[in-house]
Order: sequence, then C-alpha cells, then structure tokens
Amino acid sequence: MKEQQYTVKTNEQIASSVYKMVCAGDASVFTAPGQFINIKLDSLYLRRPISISDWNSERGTITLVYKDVGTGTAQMSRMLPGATMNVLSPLGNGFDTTVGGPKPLVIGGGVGTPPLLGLCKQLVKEGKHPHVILGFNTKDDVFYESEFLDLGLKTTIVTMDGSYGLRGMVTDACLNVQADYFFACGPFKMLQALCCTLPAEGQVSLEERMGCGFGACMGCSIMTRNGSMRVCKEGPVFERRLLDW
Amino acid sequence: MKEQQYTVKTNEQIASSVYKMVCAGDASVFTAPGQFINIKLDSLYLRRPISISDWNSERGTITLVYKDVGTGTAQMSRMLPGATMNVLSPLGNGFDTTVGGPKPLVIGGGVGTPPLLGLCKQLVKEGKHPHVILGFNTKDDVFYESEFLDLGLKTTIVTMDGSYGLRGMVTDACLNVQADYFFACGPFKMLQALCCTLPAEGQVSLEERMGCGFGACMGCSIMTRNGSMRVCKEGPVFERRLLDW
Amino acid sequence: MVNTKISLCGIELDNPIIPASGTFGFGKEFAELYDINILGTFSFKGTTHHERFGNPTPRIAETASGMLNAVGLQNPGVDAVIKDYLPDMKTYFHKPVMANVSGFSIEEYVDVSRKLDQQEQVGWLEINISCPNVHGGGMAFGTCPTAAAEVTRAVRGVTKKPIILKLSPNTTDIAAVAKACEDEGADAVSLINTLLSMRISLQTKKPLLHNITGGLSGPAIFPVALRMVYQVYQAVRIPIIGMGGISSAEDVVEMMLAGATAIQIGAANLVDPFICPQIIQKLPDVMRKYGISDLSTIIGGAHHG
Amino acid sequence: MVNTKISLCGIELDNPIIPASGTFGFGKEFAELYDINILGTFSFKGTTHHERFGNPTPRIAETASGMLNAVGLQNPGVDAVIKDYLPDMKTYFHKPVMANVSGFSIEEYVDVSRKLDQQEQVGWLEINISCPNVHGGGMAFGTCPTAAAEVTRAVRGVTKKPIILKLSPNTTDIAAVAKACEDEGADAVSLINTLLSMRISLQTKKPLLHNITGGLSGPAIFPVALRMVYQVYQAVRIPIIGMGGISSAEDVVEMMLAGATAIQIGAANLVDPFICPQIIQKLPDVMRKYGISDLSTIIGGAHHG
Ligand SMILES: Cc1cc2nc3c(=O)[nH]c(=O)nc-3n(C[C@H](O)[C@H](O)[C@H](O)COP(=O)(O)OP(=O)(O)OC[C@H]3O[C@@H](n4cnc5c(N)ncnc54)[C@H](O)[C@@H]3O)c2cc1C
Ligand SMILES: Cc1cc2nc3c(=O)[nH]c(=O)nc-3n(C[C@H](O)[C@H](O)[C@H](O)COP(=O)(O)OP(=O)(O)OC[C@H]3O[C@@H](n4cnc5c(N)ncnc54)[C@H](O)[C@@H]3O)c2cc1C
Ligand SMILES: Cc1cc2nc3c(=O)[nH]c(=O)nc-3n(C[C@H](O)[C@H](O)[C@H](O)COP(=O)(O)O)c2cc1C
Ligand SMILES: Cc1cc2nc3c(=O)[nH]c(=O)nc-3n(C[C@H](O)[C@H](O)[C@H](O)COP(=O)(O)O)c2cc1C
Ligand code: FES
Ligand code: FES
Repeated sequence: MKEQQYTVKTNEQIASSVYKMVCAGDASVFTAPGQFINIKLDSLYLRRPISISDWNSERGTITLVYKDVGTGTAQMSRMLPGATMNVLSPLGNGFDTTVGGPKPLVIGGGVGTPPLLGLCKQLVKEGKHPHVILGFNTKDDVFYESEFLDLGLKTTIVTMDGSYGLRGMVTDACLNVQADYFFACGPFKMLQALCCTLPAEGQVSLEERMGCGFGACMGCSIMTRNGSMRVCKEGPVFERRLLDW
Repeated sequence: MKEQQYTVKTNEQIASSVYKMVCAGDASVFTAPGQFINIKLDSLYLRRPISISDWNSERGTITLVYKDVGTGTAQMSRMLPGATMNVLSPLGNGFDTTVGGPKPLVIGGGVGTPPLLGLCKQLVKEGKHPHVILGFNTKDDVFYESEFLDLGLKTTIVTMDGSYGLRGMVTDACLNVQADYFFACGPFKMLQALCCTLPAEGQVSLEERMGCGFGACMGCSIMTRNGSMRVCKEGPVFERRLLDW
Repeated sequence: MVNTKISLCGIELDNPIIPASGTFGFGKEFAELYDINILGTFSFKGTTHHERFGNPTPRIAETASGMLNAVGLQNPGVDAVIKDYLPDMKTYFHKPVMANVSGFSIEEYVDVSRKLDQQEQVGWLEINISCPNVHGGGMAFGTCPTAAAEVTRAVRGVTKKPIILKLSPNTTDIAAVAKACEDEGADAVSLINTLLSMRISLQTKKPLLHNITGGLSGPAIFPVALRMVYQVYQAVRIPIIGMGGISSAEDVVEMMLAGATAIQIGAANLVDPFICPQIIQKLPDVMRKYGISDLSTIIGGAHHG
Repeated sequence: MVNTKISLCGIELDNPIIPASGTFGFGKEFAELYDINILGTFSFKGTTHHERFGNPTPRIAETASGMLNAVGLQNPGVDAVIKDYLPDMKTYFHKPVMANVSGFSIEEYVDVSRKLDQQEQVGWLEINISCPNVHGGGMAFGTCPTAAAEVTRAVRGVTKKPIILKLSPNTTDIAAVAKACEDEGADAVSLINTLLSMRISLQTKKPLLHNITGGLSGPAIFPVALRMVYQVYQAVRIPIIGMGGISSAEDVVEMMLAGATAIQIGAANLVDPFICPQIIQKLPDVMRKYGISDLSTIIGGAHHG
C-alpha cells in the first residue's frame, strides 16, 4: 500500500447518479481486479473506499465508477479535471482468476458492476469467455453494457421493472445459465441470494463500513468459516464457501 | 448586515507575511472606515474577522490587508483570483470622522494599519490633514507607506530596530507631534501605551476573539466606563475616554 | 403537504426549531436579519438575579468542527430583562418565548423563575443547571441527580408554567439526572449543554481562554448529544429538547429519531446567522426524501421495531 | 539540536509518540509501511483472556472531524497473542511495547496482566478500564473511582512492570478516578478513551452501528481530552499519557503543555497511516518555532507561572 496523488482527467455522468472518473496516477500498483483504493476528501474525516473498475499501468490511468449516495460521493461528482485526490492504494485482495473454468459467470448488481469490467478484461486475457449478467433497478441506472460487449462477451442486462433488457433479478437470469464458477459483486442481499441459489463455486466481493481500509482497525471484520476476516485486507473478495450464508 | 459572496480579484504579498487582497463584491454596504467583515473559510468552524482597508462602491471592490498568523490567514494567502468567499458584512461601527480637529494624528501598528487607509481617505475627503505615524518591527514588515504618501499626507514610519524610518515605537514618534485628536489601530499594548501617553482625545480600534461578529454571543465583551460593550457591535472602534486603561 | 408542527408541554410550535440560549441574545440581532416569528420559539440568554459581566476575554476559541466559549453568563439581570428587554421583544416576536434561567444557588433559580413566571410572554422556563463556565456550583447542579432534583422541586413550587431542566453532558449518567428531574415534576428536559473543554496557546504556553476551560459546542459534539438524547429517551416519559451541533435539516431529523420532541440550534447561529430559516425551509424537502409526512411521528423512532 | 526524549515510568523513549491501542493492531500493517522503530513505542490491540470476535458490523461510522467505532475488543486472546503475535513482533519491533489489557472482570484483568507480565518484550501494561463498546462492565470500572481502585490494586499485585490505567472520559470527575488509581499504585494513567456516542441512519431510521452506541475519537474530542489531561495533572503526581484527536506535532505540544508526559495517536493512524512518522519528523521544527529545546521541560507547562 502507498499513499498517492491521483489527478482527475475526466469525470462524467454515465447513468442516474452514477459517474465515471478517469484519473492519472500510478496504476502499476494494482495486482488484481477487485482491489480498491481509499480516497481522502475535503472536510470528511474518513476516507471513501471505491473499487478500481479498470486501470492501465502503461498510460498511468485508473478508472473509478461511483454512485452519488452521500456527502463524499456527491463531492466527488463535483470534482473537475485537474483536481487531485490523496488515495491509499492498492487495497485488498482482488478476484483470483486462476480458479474456475473457461466459461465463468460474472454477475453484477448496480454499482457492484464496475470492478467486473477489470475482472472480465483479465479473464479474456487469460483466454476465458465469461457470460456477464448485470442487474439494475431501471433503465436509467444501466451502465457499462457496451464496455462488456466491446470485450466480445455475452452480456445480459436485467432490470427490476423490465424497462431495459430482461425483467427481474440477476438470480432469475442466472437460473438459465450453466456455469461451474461465478464471480459476483453487488448489494449484500443480491450476493446472499446468489449464494443460496447458485450451485457453482465462486467468489463474491463484499462491502463493509471501513475505518482504515488496510487492516489496522478491525472495523470491517466478518465471521467466516475460517474464523474472522477483514473485508479490507483478506477481502473484499471472498470465496463463497467461506461465507456462512 | 448581509451574507454575501466576494470574489478574489488579486491577492499579493506586500510585506513579510502580509498580503493584500482585492475582492469584487457589494461594497455599498460600508458606512465608515474601521468596519470589518467576517469570512467563512473551508473546514474552519469560526469565521475570521478582517477589517476593510479600503472600498469602492462604484467599482464594487473591497481591499483587505491581512497577516498570515495561523490556519485561516494562511489559507487566505493561498486563494487564487476567481476564488469566492462567503462573508458577513458590514460589521461594527467604524471610526467617527465628524469629531476631532483638522489635523488629527492617525497611528497604526503592524496589521493595525490597513483600516487607517480608508480612514485617511475619508478624512482627506472631509478636508482634513491627518499626520500618519506607522510603526513596524522591522523593514520587511513595512507596507502602505506609498499609499498614504499618495494621499499627500505627512507619513512617518518607525521601526523597532531602526532598519527603516525612525527607530523606536510609535509612542516615541507621537511625543514630538502636536495634535488635539487621534485615531489609532494596532496591537493592544500599543493602544494602551498611546492612551497612557497621549493627552489628546481620540478613538482606538480593538480586537477580541469573536464567536459571531454581529452581537449575538457576547464572546467579545469588554468592560468600559459606560458598562459592558461588544467589540463586534458597539466597536471595534471606541472612544478612548470609554476605556478604563 | 408535510406537517412540521409539534407540541411542547401543551404549547404548539409551528416547527421544532428553537435557537439555543446564549447564541441568540434576546432575538433582536436576528430580527434585523429575518422575521424570527418563523421559528418554533427561541430560548433567550441565560438570565441570573443580578447583572453579570461574565468572564474576562478571551472567551472564545476554535476547535475542529466546533468552538469553545467561556462567556460566563453575561446578562443584564432578571429585573432589567423584564423592564427593558421583554417589552421591546414584543415588538418583534409574537410567540411564547423560552426563558433561560441560570443561577448559582437554589434561591437564585427560585427567585429568577418566580419573576419570569409572571411574564405573559414567557411560555416555558428552561432551567440551566449545566453551565460549565461559572465557578461556584453552576455546573454541579446538573451533574448530580440529587442536586438536580432539588432545583427542580424548588422551581416547581413557584411556577405553573412548564419547566424544562437543561442538563449537563459532563456527567457519568445523564439519564439518572433526567429521571431525577422528571420525578420532581419537570415538564421536559433539554440537553446537552456544552462539554467542558480547553485549548492552550503554543505561543504563550498558557490556556487560550482567560477562564482556562470553556464549553465545547458545534458539530463536534453532535454524536455525543445524540447518544445522550437516546439514553434519556429510554429513562423518562417527558419530552426532550435535543441539541448539540445541529446544523442541518438532516441533523434535526436524526435528533428527533433519537428521541427529541423539539431541537435547539446554538453555535450554528453564530457562524451562519441564517441557518434557522434555511433549516425551516429545507425541512419539508428532507421529510419528503425520507418518507416523513408528520414530523411528530418520528420522535424516538430509532428506538422502535 | 532539540531533544525529544522523554522518560515514561523509568523507560526512556526516543520521542513521546505512541500509536494508540486498537488503531495499530500489533504493528505489522504499519511495519510494512515504515520502520516502526522510530516510534516512542506503541500500544497493541486490547487483549482479553479469550479470543473475541467483537460486535457485528457495521462497527464504524463517520462524524464531523471524527469517527465512531464499536469494534468491541476483537482480539485473538492473550494466549494467542503470546504464542503467535509477540514472537513475530520481535522481527519488526525492537523496543519495549505497551501491552493493552482489557477485560470484563477483575479476575480477567489480573489473569491477562499476569500472563503479559511474563513477556520480556512488554515494557508497560496499559489497563483499559474504559472501553465503551462492551457490555457487562468494561466501562463501569473506568467511570467510578472505587472500581478503578480495585482493578489497580488487583493488577498491581501480579506485576512489577509499570502499570498504566487507561481512563474513560464518560465520567463526571476523571481526576477522582485518576487519583484513586494513583493511590493504589498505578505508575501512570492514560486518557482519554473514546466518548460514548451514536449516529442514526435517516434511510433506515435505526442506529447506524449494530451495537447502537460507539466511541467517538478524532479531532472532535481533542479539546475535551486536553481539559481532562489538564485536570488530572492537577490531581496526581504520576505521569499522564494524553490522547484524543492528536493529529499534528502542534497537537502533541499542546497536549504536553496540558500535562502529558507522552501522547498517543489513535484515529489519525487510520485515515493517514503515515501520520506518526510525519509528526516525528516535524516535531523538531515545531519545537524550534515555539522555542522548546527539550521536550520534557514543557510537560504541564500551561499550569505554571
Ligand atoms: C471495498 C469497497 C469498494 C467499493 N467500491 C465502490 C464502487 O466502485 N463504486 C461505488 O459507487 N461505491 C463503492 N463502494 C461503496 C462506497 O464506498 C460508498 O458508496 C461511499 O463510501 C459512500 O460515501 P458517501 O460519503 O457518499 O456516503 P455517506 O453515507 O455520507 O458516508 C458516510 C460514511 O459511511 C460510509 N459508507 C456509506 N456507504 C457505504 C458502503 N456502501 N460501503 C462502505 N462504506 C459506506 C462512508 O465511507 C462514510 O464513512 C465500495 C465500498 C467498499 C467497502
Ligand atoms: C475587528 C477585527 C479586525 C481585524 N482586522 C484585521 C486585518 O485587517 N488584518 C489582519 O491581518 N488581521 C486582522 N484582525 C485579526 C485577524 O482576525 C486574525 O489575525 C485572524 O482571525 C487569525 O486567524 P488565523 O486562522 O490565521 O489564526 P489562528 O490563530 O489559527 O485562529 C484561531 C482562532 O483565533 C482567532 N484569532 C486569532 N488571532 C486573532 C486576533 N488577533 N483577533 C481576533 N481573533 C483572532 C481566529 O479568528 C480563530 O477563531 C482583525 C481582528 C478583529 C477582531
Ligand atoms: C456563546 C454561547 C453561549 C451560551 N450561553 C448559554 C446560556 O446562557 N444558557 C444556556 O443554557 N446555554 C448556553 N449555551 C449552550 C447552548 O445553549 C447549547 O446548549 C450548546 O451550545 C450546544 O448546542 P450547539 O452545539 O448547537 O451550540 C451557550 C452556548 C454558546 C456557544
Ligand atoms: C477502531 C478503534 C479501536 C480501539 N480499540 C481500543 C482498544 O482495544 N483498547 C483501548 O484501550 N483503546 C482502544 N481505542 C481507543 C484509542 O486507543 C484512543 O483512546 C481513542 O481512540 C482516542 O484517541 P484518538 O482520538 O487519537 O483516536 C480504540 C479506538 C479506535 C478508533
Ligand atoms: S477497515 Fe480497518 S481493518 Fe478493515
Ligand atoms: S463576537 Fe459575538 S457578540 Fe461579539
């Protein structure tokens, strides 16, 4: 982990309350998709954890996609190109792409979707063909469909109200798909439902309120089948079989 | 009193740790030299009181001169043209130029000097010929000499170490000057010494730590011969005879 | 249409927003800025028997997200308040006002309360047993249940108006103090007063405040105040007026969820004199955002279900 | 050359900077970031008899200039600390370490202290009688002088190492608690632990922390901590370790002027993991700026003259 300075290059709205920010900075630190950074914002005491959606070590760019849900993310949404952010990065262990078969399921819900783009790029690089299923509440919330399509991946969008793609929840969409491994990121309830319905092994990325983000405070501990683990340090990605759901 | 937005036009260093900031904004609110404004700064809880050094209602400009002595003034010194500040203005009662003779003494010490420029402009407008005596610690601290000279005023500079102008304190310089009235602004000790040595009547501008700046909190009360008064509301300028020094 | 009305000891308020004692004077400075009749009411400056200058300056210091004050109950004394301030107040404030009664002995509380009880403009007596900035007992009454009970009993004897005991946070068990007040007939409690604090100047290496210690207020203390209101809500049945760092309509809702029937706004008035009208204006939007149609229904909401 | 050395209960520290218990784990996460041997020492995570998971999440919330935690003393238990953590610590920390002893009964404090007393690496035992995040007494010991005295007496009986009683701010009279500890043989006191606080979610209308309440730390509490250190300094002769919101070299000096011999840094480590080396680096400049050549001479400076 390092303390670094990132500079905002672009920051644009890509869906209802959802923004995509591309920053210039040291991207060579990241070792796996699913890792995150912790961002210091003006006049807020705690840092804000945001996943790395995508990064390019050569160009030195990092892509974040975040939803404006409160003071901190609202402040981020107002940042202009040239603004700088103090961040701690990289944090956490990301997805382990060495396990799982050639056609894993990649399942995202809402702003759980961003890190899955970096994940899919990695999977594709390793010669795999993930099937991507993304769930949103409604049409206005949908983002990143073309990014996944551009990777040549089968991409299914579901919305709760059916205003875009299939109607329903990602769990519904998953029922029709055969896969022996999955990667998922999204709301707690969605991940729980997935783990209860999918027979396959897989990895899920969790969120917890964090004090530090690098393992010092025990603020983010969860109880797993292997004892307590820190979402920020041993996670945020956990093998589903560790979770006692 | 109004809550207003001022925009920084220029902000330049004019002496050791001393900056002059010209802002665009409503200057029509000021009624007397010696009034002040209270400035909201990022991530600082209390506002910072700064005197109006000069103002131009037609052009809509306000001049502040301030010394970097702590967090707030340091932050001000870093503000770039275009930056905006939320201010409460005008605050306090300024100097009353209707009293005193045609040749008053105007005495400033360090960053007590700024409001005296506005004062002298007013006195000159009223056909008076103040003699200006300004005291500083050392050469590097001196500012505003040419501004007073430009008004055609006799301007005496004294420095503690004699590195510029006369050597000594403003009280020394005052001893040689005949005047039946004086206006003064500067450090508490200087004002006290003046009131103890000068036989003339006069007005002095005081400083106190302030909670509000507009008379609500009683944070800045001082005891005078006429009972308790608020530096922010009944002051900051007081007739010397009210002060029990 | 959302409803922001609440009832405080039998008196209906248009909204629960009450500027806190010591930060609003007698309302005059603010009446010059906006029509203060939009407020629920306000609590005027802590009034003692005799006129008081208070502590020498410096009386104010800054802290992270807060401020210290050691004003020390500067006020004109109860007789001057009645003779000079209240008649003038009639010209700009037309609602029942909350009288903040301060003192250094039970006799003084009784005496000041009895006099203010006679004033028709006064809707409630808020008995400040918690000012940390006076020597000689001002605070002690508010930190100990038996002393708080004694003050309550004594003041209860001289007024039929609702009495609100204002409690100190500088105590181990604020709920016990609140309960003691309720048992002796308090109609409500208000909390919290400031947290005893200090700052030291690195230049002079001496305390920044002449009084050495002062009271901390502002957003820094909001989470402490919230916890205390929550605890007191579980201990008493009388209404609670919650305060401590409230600076937004969201804070108002959070404090009411903890158990406050009404709320007071102190330090925020000083740094932003228009904060109360702003909050009153934004409150309906915030209520709608969080699905609240009647504000009085959320009081203590965080305790249920 | 300025001198930052201080002596704490007979052990000399290179500087008074000590990361606070619960914010520095067992030092390993930080040892990966910088050489933690530059620190005066550090206080390791509060250790109980048995392994504890602590409270369910959410355990963390944000406040103005501060944070709440309700970790609830998650730790591996004293035996695992001795078996797994201390030997490993030898590889990256070569100074005497401060062992933070937590518990729910006097027997537990005694038991854990006795075991940690045997560890050669342990320089001091810091007895945490003030954790607000555990049910069943953890806090009560620190809010009442007689209970604090009892813990001190019991622990004193099982160790010759310096014992430091860590006090709670959630009490009416912290100086009385400190005095009680001193009288029973405490070698030092450390203060303050966190201020009991809470936050409520407007979305769910329920407390944000699963544990309902949590402890407030960070700059928000600095002026409260400063006042308490100042008060305790007047009540006891043993050294005080001051903490609460310290985030800069200036804060260190201010806390020492109030009466602290050494200081701890808690929450600031979490938001800025390099804060301790930064402060250690800046301290000499700040000392020069304020005319301090020997840091140990300013301890309690605000009380004199
Ligand atoms: C490992 C990790 C990766 C994340 N990646 C993303 C991402 O890529 N895109 C995205 O939009 N969001 C992501 N989040 C959620 C994001 O951290 C929160 O939305 C954000 O912290 C909210 O801050 P706020 O100030 O806007 O909200 P506020 O509610 O004002 O925040 C108050 C406090 O609560 C914390 N908090 C609030 N919501 C959450 C949450 N869901 N998880 C953790 N802490 C929270 C904040 O960090 C802050 O400390 C991630 C969270 C974690 C733990
Ligand atoms: C009516 C009035 C007019 C003033 N006019 C000027 C001016 O024209 N130019 C100028 O350079 N200075 C002026 N000052 C002093 C100026 O307000 C302080 O230098 C400034 O507030 C310091 O803020 P800081 O954050 O840099 O210092 P810090 O020490 O970090 O401030 C901490 C707190 O102390 C207060 N404070 C510190 N010093 C003073 C002081 N001398 N007077 C009042 N409060 C203080 C701050 O406002 C703040 O609340 C004036 C003060 C008053 C009361
Ligand atoms: C400058 C100042 C003066 C105060 N004077 C009084 C007072 O006279 N009587 C009283 O009961 N409380 C007094 N208080 C306490 C406030 O009414 C309030 O309880 C406290 O400030 C917490 O609220 P806040 O954080 O919103 O300021 C005073 C507070 C401040 C800041
Ligand atoms: C996440 C967290 C965990 C803590 N755990 C402990 C602990 O185990 N033992 C203890 O004595 N204090 C514990 N504390 C309290 C700190 O050591 C310190 O007393 C307090 O946070 C005030 O200092 P600060 O404002 O610098 O954080 C903890 C504090 C935090 C923020
Ligand atoms: S957030 Fe501090 S340990 Fe995970
Ligand atoms: S600063 Fe508040 S009354 Fe003067």
